[in-house]
Formats: sequence, C-alpha cells, structure tokens
Amino acid sequence: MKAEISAKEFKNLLKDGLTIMVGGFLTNGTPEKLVDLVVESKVKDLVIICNDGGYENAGVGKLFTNNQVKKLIASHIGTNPVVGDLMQEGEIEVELLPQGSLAEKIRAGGAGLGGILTPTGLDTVVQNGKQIIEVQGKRYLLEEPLTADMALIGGAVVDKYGNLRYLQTTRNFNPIMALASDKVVVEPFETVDEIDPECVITPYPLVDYVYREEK
Amino acid sequence: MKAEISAKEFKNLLKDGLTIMVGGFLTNGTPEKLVDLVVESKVKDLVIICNDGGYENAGVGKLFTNNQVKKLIASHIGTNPVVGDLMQEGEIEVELLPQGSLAEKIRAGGAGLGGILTPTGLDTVVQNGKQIIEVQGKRYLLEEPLTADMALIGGAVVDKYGNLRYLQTTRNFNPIMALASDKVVVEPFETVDEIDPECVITPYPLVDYVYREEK
Amino acid sequence: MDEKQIIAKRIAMELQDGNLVNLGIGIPGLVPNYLEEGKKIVFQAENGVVGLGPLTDEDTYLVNASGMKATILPGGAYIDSLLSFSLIRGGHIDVTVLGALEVDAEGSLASWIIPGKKVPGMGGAMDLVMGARKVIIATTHTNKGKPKILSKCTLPLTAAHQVDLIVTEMAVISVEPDGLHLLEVHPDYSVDDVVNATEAKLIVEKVETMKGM
Amino acid sequence: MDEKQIIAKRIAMELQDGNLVNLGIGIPGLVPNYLEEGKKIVFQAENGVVGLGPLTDEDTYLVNASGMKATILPGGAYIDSLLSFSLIRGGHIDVTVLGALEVDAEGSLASWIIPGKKVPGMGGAMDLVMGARKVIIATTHTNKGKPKILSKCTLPLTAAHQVDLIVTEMAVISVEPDGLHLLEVHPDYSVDDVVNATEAKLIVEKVETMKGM
Repeated sequence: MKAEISAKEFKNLLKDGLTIMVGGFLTNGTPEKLVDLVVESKVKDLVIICNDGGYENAGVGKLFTNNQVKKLIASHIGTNPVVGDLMQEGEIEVELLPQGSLAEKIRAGGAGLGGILTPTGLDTVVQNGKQIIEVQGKRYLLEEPLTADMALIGGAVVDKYGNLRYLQTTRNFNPIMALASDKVVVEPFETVDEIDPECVITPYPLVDYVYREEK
Repeated sequence: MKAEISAKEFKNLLKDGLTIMVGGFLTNGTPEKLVDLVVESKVKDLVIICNDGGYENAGVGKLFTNNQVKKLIASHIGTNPVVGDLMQEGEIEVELLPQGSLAEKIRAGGAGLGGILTPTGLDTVVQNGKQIIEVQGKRYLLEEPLTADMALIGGAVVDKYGNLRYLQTTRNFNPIMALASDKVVVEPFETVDEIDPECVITPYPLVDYVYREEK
Repeated sequence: MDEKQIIAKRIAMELQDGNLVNLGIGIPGLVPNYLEEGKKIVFQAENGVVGLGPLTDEDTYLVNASGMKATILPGGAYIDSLLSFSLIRGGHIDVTVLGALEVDAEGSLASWIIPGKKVPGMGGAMDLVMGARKVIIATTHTNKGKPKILSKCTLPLTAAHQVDLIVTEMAVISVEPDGLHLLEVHPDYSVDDVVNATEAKLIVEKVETMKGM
Repeated sequence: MDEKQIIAKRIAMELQDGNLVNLGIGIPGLVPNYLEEGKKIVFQAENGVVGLGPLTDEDTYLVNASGMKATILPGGAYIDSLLSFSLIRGGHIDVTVLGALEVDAEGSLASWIIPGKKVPGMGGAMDLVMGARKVIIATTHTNKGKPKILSKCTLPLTAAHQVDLIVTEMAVISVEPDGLHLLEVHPDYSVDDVVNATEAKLIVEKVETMKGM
C-alpha cells in the first residue's frame, strides 16, 4: 500500500502557484474532499487543469469561488458562471481546449511524448499560436504535452496495494492525470482488499498518497 | 453479438496485398488459428504489422515460412531466423521500430491522430527519413500513424455482445490494433456470457467478426 | 409535435441498425425517443460510456455528457476520456448529432462561443465534428426569424467543412461539394418558405416531403 | 560467483525499496536473485505486466518480455503495450537494467544490431533507455578481451547520452558530464587492470572496493 495521508499532511504538500490536475467530468469523479482541503489551505495562484469549471459550489468550482486560481485549462466552463465572470473581469486566465485534445495533451505529458498531431481545432481559434504540421498531405495541429505538480484523483476503488479502478463514468480523466503528475493523491470512494489484475486501471506504482479521513 | 465468421467466410475476406495487423508478443496473444487460415488461403504480398516475427513455426512466423509476406513492420525479429534470412536475401522488406513507437503509431492510426512526437530513436538510424520537430526547446521524432485493412485479434475473452477482455499478458498490442484496422476479426480463447462493464478492454462496436470453429 | 420533436423524429430515421452514435445536448437528446422498434443503436457518451441508457433518478456514479444521472445498457462498457476520444476522433463513431448556432454552405459549423456574450467552451464538440463519420446538425431553421443556415458562418468555428446533413423543423438539407441541396420539406411549409428562411443559397432539384411527417 | 553473478549481485544493491524496475534479457534477468531480504522491488515487463514474479512451468497466458512463462505477484496488474510504454517513456520506471554490445564515454549505448551480421531489432530497448529515470548497463567488461567500454560507440546506437551507470565484473563506472568516473573495482582486479581493459578514458579519483564482494 502506498503512503496514507491525513488532511494535515495533504495540506502540507500544498503551496501557492502549484499546477494541479483534478479528475472528474462535471464533478463526476472529482475528489470533493481533497478539493475542500485545498480550499481550507487557502493556497493561491493555482493553475488548475480539469475537464471543466465544475459548478459554483462543487468540484473545482469551489476553488474559483474562493479566488485561489490564476489559470484554468479546461474544455468547458459553461456550468460555472463564476469562472466566466472572473475571466471577463480579467481576474483569471482560461485556456479552452477541445476535450479530446485536452485528454491527449495530458496523456502525452504522462507518456513522455513531445506532443500529438490532431485535426481537431484546425481552422478555428484553437490553432492560434500552435505549430501546424503536414503529414501525408494533411494538415494537423501540434498539441504540446501537459504535466502537473500534483493530481487529485477521485472516483477510485482502492485496494490494499494502492491499485485503482474507478466507479462507472468517474474514470474519465483520472487515469491519464495519474500518469502526468509528479505527486498523485487519491481520494478513495471505496476500498477493497484486492483488485483483479485484469481490471486494474491505474497500477499502484503510479499512486503516491491515498487520503485517509480522520474519524 | 457481432457476426460470427466461419473458416470459409474468413478466407473469403482475404486477398493479396492486404495490410494485416496481428496481435501478440512472441506469439503470446496471437490468434494462431486465424494465422493458420491465412496460411491455407495462400494469399500473398501481405504487409504484416506485428510486435515481432514470431517463431519459425508459430505466430506470424508461419506466414514467412510460407512466403506470403512482402513487408514486415515490427520491433524485433531475433526469434525467427527465417525473417532475418528473407530480409538478407532481399525477399522481404523489414521496417524495425522501437516497440513503444510501434505501439504509438498503431494507436495514432486508431485514434485519428496525424502522429506523435517521441524522443525515442533520436540520434539513431530510427530517425532516418522522419521529421524532427522541436517543442519547448527539445527535439522529437515525428512518428506517423499506422492503420491496416484487417486486425487479427487473439487472447480474447469474448462475451455474447462481442466485448473483449484479454487473458493475462495476451493483451499487449491487441486492443490498439482493434482500434486501427478496418475489419477486426477476433479468435476467442474463451467465451463468457457477459463481461463486467468495468473490465471491458475492447468495446464491442469495434469488433466486426468473431471466428467460430466448425465442429 | 413541436419543432424540436419534428427534428428529432426525422433524425432518428437517419440512424442505421448497429450504428455507434454520439448525441450532443439539447434537441439531439430527444432522438432516442423516436427510434423505430427493433432498430439497435449503441449510444456513446464522450465522458466515458459505450451503451448509454435512459436517465435515472437512482443513486449512481454514471452520468451522461450533460452530467445527468443515467444508466448503462447490457453489453455496455466504461472507458476513460482517452479511449472515448480515440473512438470519436478515430472515425469509430458512425453518426454524431449536434446543435448549432450557425451552419454554412461549406459545411462549417459554429456552436460553441458568442464572443463577448457567452463562452461555454467547446467541450467534446470539436472532436466529434472532426471525427465522426457522419455529422448531422439538429437545429431550428432560424433563431426567432434570423437565419442560422448561412453562406458563411460569422461566429468562431467549431470545425470547417465537416457537416454532412442539416435537419430543421422545415427541411432536410445535405451538404455537398457544390453547396447545400434541399432534399426534403416539411408538409407545413413550401419550398419558397424554406428558401426565404435560409440565408445560404439552396440548390433545389428533386425535393420530397419530409419523411415520417 | 562467475562474472555474470558478480554483475547481477552488485546491481541488485543499486535498486531502492519501492522502485519500479524493468530488466532486460540476459544478465539483468539474474538481478532478482540477489535482492536483499525485505527490499520490495516491483518489476515491470514491457509486454504488459506490473508486478512480474518468478518463472513457472505451469500452464499460463502470462509471459515475460523474453516470451517465457512467468507469474504475477500479489498487487500486480496486466496492461496493454500502450500503457506499458507510457510507463516506460513517461519516466515512471525508476531503473532499467540492460545489456550492451558497446557503451561509451558520452553515455551512449549500442545494443541492438551488428550490421551485416545480426539484426534482431531494438524491441523495447530504445524506449527503456530513453525513458527510465536511471539506466544501468550490465555487461562483461570486455568481449573476449576486446573492450566494450569505448570513447565512442562504433555500432548503431540504441540511444545517445542516456546511460547513468555501468556495472561489469571488474568495476562500477558512472557516466558524468565530464566523462566516465571509476567508482569501484572488484577485489580480484587492480585499477590498472580496469583502465587497461577499457578503451574510454576513465577518471580515477576516489576508487572503492566493489560493494558486496
């Protein structure tokens, strides 16, 4: 089993300016308790990488309501008006990416790639500032890799070794974020003795800390 | 359940010059019966994409012994002297690729990418003829996508819908080949009623045919 | 039937038995209500499920791409975002049905941003439009009388040249290399009604009554 | 102990508790025999297993990267080639131990081809050398007296500038920006023996007796 981590120990890992990937899709699969601890920690100037902006009082949305974010990299912010408002006011920077490109960029970061070439976003504002590479007569956008200091992983069924699988659609971005971050912190939604080796999604050597709630 | 296919029907799908991906790693996870049927069909000038050259009388090796291959794309041919001999004699072309690059190229083909950037192979003969792209001050090789007319998938546990998981290490290249080929033909190693939706590796819409042996 | 129902019903007829289909939010979500009995369609949701079933009120960790609690049908599978978009971008989705702010004569689509007003983000739409084999746009013909089918989109694009078919409450229009072909007109409207409500030039050759109406 | 055993034993001491390690074929495969009691190493095999255990004669679909029937340890997982090489190329493997045909003063490695003679292919070696955090070369010091540690490799490279440590039956040598540092010498040999068996220049400062011998 990887190291268990208490609320206090987790907060000690946090500091201003960290880049943090947060799993989940519209909060499905987001580790809410870990996000709450980030809120409590009051660290600021965070760069958050998440599929979306969550909701005003749920998921990564709580970090915007609490003014802790400098930049968000996401595919969708329509469900959280706070993010839109902060962006319009110039309080935060938002980089919007096609969801598949976001997934590929994170995976490229975790897999040691220098990037991937995708047709998605060609001839749209998404291509601004990006290299266009021609392969076999077709044009593609070069999407560069994303990595983070920390990944907060939710939706997880954790076994005694620290292997993970995920409950239903909570899987989403969690497995690729666990590959792409220096420190991987998991909030277990369920714990089991052992996960069938055929059904492990995130092998335990990728997991650094499993959050243990104090009673 | 996807269409079941008999030996005869499968052979009717084959023709000279096809590009065929064959799953397996040193024959572990290679669908031997499907390969046997390709041997029986006597089709020739095949382009074979496989991790390795198999063994002289096992796996894709049988196709070389039977002189059916024009070109092999693989990461390793050391276990099959026939491949080395045919290559030295100029009878076949062999494109050797780093195993991780081979996996990425197949996956890129299946995922609609124009390629991926990898540091693997830089400053080696692997970079010959390939674009070198600089990202964030580092050099990478552009590895272009691979696709095929057909994938022969082995190691599979198949459920009644055609979903697949794989037995132990037979998984290897099978799932990415199932993404990258026009026609996906599976040789079941085991059949079950239903695979847990959490443990499906290859969802059934990717599978075209499941081979059914005549009694 | 209201206009949304007309659009959904007509699009349902475009889906073929065995198709793998991704539906966007809004009108596209109504399409499953109109599938012919016995036609088997597999729905994919980009957040990570193949074989999506109806919505549910029960406790579940399964949501659809709008974040609503849903179900999985027998034979379904949970997948991560990476495989989900490999299916989408890799051409494994037979049909995607998406809404539009604007769609044009070149098959370009604008659907994700109204600069200065509304910036929800593109979500999965850009990959869907680029990767699905057939892209069907489900949209009201006009926005309160203002044409949405234009000779050239004015809003930032979701993708250029990817739309195959446009279905509205008035008409079915196919996008071809030479422009927009008017294929079918709803019985409540005339060809002229459609032409007048469309800013783009429509090629009118053999027009039929809208199927299923 | 023969020379292979010496090399394997010394390398086993380099592995740290909790490391994720990939071993190449040949001498590297002997390393697990020499792990200290209680030191927990997780072995990965690039064909798709995390938590590889010892070889077996039993019927199994589990093989190691040499195609030999093997076992999985508790807590292990089966993965596909894609995730396997994401682990390898993405810097998630703490240590890889590989054999060599030649290794040089710049940390470059040649291990996969002897042109005109032997063309087995690179298999997973190029990704391993590029991606693992620490690359240890396990090799006999010479090939029947002919030095294998050169100022510059003559054979086609597996990768340039990636090797961290070279362990032979004679010595332990680290690759640093200023060249090769002789760190340890086996008690059966003198520093001069090692220097004479090495074509590359060795920086000889503080040399110790090879640990564990």
